[in-house]
Amino acid sequence: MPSVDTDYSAYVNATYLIALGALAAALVWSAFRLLRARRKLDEAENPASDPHGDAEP
Amino acid sequence: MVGAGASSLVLEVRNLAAARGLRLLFEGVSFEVASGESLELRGPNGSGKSTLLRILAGLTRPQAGTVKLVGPEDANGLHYLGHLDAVKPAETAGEQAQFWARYFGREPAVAKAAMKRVGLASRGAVPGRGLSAGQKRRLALTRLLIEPRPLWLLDEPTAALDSEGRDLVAQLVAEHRASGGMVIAAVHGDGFASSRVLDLSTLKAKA
Amino acid sequence: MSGSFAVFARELKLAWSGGGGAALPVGFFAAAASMTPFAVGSDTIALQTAGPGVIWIALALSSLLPMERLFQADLEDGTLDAYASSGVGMEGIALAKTLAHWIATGIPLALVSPILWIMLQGAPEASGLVAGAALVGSLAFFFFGSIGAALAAGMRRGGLLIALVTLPLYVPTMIFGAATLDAAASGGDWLGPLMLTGSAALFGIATSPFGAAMALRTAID
Amino acid sequence: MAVMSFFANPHRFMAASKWPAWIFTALGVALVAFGVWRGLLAPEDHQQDERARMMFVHVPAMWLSLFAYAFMVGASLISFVWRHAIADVAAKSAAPIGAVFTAIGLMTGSIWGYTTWGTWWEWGDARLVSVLVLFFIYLGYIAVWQAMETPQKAARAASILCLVGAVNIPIIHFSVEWFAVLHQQSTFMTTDDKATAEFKIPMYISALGYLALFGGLTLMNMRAEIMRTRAEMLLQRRQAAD
Repeated sequence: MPSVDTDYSAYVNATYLIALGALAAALVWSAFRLLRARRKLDEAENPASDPHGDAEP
Repeated sequence: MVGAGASSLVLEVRNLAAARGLRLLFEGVSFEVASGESLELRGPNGSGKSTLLRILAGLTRPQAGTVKLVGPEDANGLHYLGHLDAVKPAETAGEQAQFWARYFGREPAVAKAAMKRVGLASRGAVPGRGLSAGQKRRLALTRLLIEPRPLWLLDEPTAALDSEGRDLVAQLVAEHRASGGMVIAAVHGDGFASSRVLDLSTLKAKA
Repeated sequence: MSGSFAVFARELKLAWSGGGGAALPVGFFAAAASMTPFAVGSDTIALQTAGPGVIWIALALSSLLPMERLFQADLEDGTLDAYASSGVGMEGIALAKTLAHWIATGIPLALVSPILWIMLQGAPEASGLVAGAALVGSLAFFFFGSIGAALAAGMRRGGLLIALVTLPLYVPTMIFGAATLDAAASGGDWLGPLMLTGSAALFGIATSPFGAAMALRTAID
Repeated sequence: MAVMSFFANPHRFMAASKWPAWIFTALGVALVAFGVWRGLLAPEDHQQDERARMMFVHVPAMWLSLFAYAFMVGASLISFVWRHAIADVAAKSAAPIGAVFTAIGLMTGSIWGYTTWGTWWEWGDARLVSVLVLFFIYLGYIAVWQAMETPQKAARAASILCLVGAVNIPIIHFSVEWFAVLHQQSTFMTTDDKATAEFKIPMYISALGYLALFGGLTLMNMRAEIMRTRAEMLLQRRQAAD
């Protein structure tokens, strides 16, 4: 059992790093997915760029 | 052939809609089929004939609409014969007919009679993998005879059958209708005598 | 009900004859368990501590092995369509098929387990208990596995997915089963854990057919 | 309402969810930031053991991993009974977020465990172990969504797995707890009782922050999911029309 008075700040910081890092990653990932989906939808809804709508999505 | 009370049966279908994946196949399909009638489903491949049959058989869930079998007979009195013949490669043809007889709680003799009726009497000992496509289709037809049920749903019943087989199907359908049964079949080419037609290609799914 | 009994009889015959019946799972079970000495070391103490656990892990995995083919074959040849449209409840069909496959494969697995137990320096007099616990445990593994099998039937390569979906459901049976063997090895009270393993199995039998039936209806859709 | 018609005009939901998605996310970020400040940067005012600081990130994550799964169970029930497409989208969107919270809970719990029991993983702790099993159920759920061809089939299979998982979670928890007793391992993880009152308030705030983030991110994923499905539908329809 590690004794009480040793310095745990390294471990405490590690937990915060992991938690905030994971949450930040989830945020960025969700935002990025939203962006890609919006672009895909805009392209599908108004295929102005190619009249016959045969461009790859 | 069919239960006495079958004469007053009606299949009611009200504004049915179906989709394959995200693509709408058809919508607003309504019709009725009464005892003794047969309905032919026509239309190009992919127009939803098989999907419609599977919905009527209760296998596929429609996007909208209702299917009701109205009449004294219990509600799920139907046989569904799809593209696949449900033939096990390891079991012999005779064993499989016997299985379906036991499955429906019928006497073994009924299975033997059904095998004879579809022309497989001499093929009883042949294992499933040894049967030709036509023979497998005939084995599937025995299910219709082993357990009499008012509504037959047949998906291209004559596929893989020779001319004699096609006559057999026509005969079975005629007898079934004569005894008050109903038939709905997806067909290409010649259909059955005096039956109505539902062409799915004209009901192209509205955008 | 006649429908489910007929399916049960047919499945038993097919599972036994076609595909060598239990040979493959039993072979895998023996091979997996026999890897232990190479991994843990061959001295008696190491094997006796690791033995019970390894036997149960191997039992779980070899029960999982035949699960992929449980419903796949019937789905592919149209038999499942015929069953589903005939009005016979899919719950009864799932129960009948799982039970038949358990008899054809689960029982042989349980009968082999004492041999592996003794090979891993287990006390020979506990063989009966080992077989009994494996019998009950494999029942639970098969029934919980049937849900995964039904889910995977509707997919292209569902094998691995069955494992990922099913293994969490195996945890209780694993804990109680291995505890039974621990107690057997140390001469402690093995009845308690065995009863708990039994309860896990009964829970599996009671609930899994409903889960599997729902999944089968989805696979047929 | 049939799946088709929902994706054909999801405007009502899309309009309704546009602002809440951003508000929840922003609120979540703010509250979590406060939690971090309170937990990490606040001056050490009394002889409180430093390790308790980890509670601000670990405990809310454990709560959220369970809350997310409960949300998915609710959505799966609605999807299963009323067959409403929005419920499938909600459950599918919540799963990855729930999995992230579970991963955070497990990792921070392991570090906390090391500073307390000296081992990186404590099989004796029933809560930690049953959350690990929950994590595998999350992975299985997400995998089922990827494995099916059509969205409707995937939705049905996923909701079945979610409900089966839900039935088994209490049993798994009980058996893990029983396992811990059997193996006489220390099972205490006294996060709540040890944490004094003035710790609890910030912890609840930080938990609220996690909850708001969960809401915001799930809504964002739902909007993305609806847009992508609608785009695919339009593309398929246009190909069919040509």
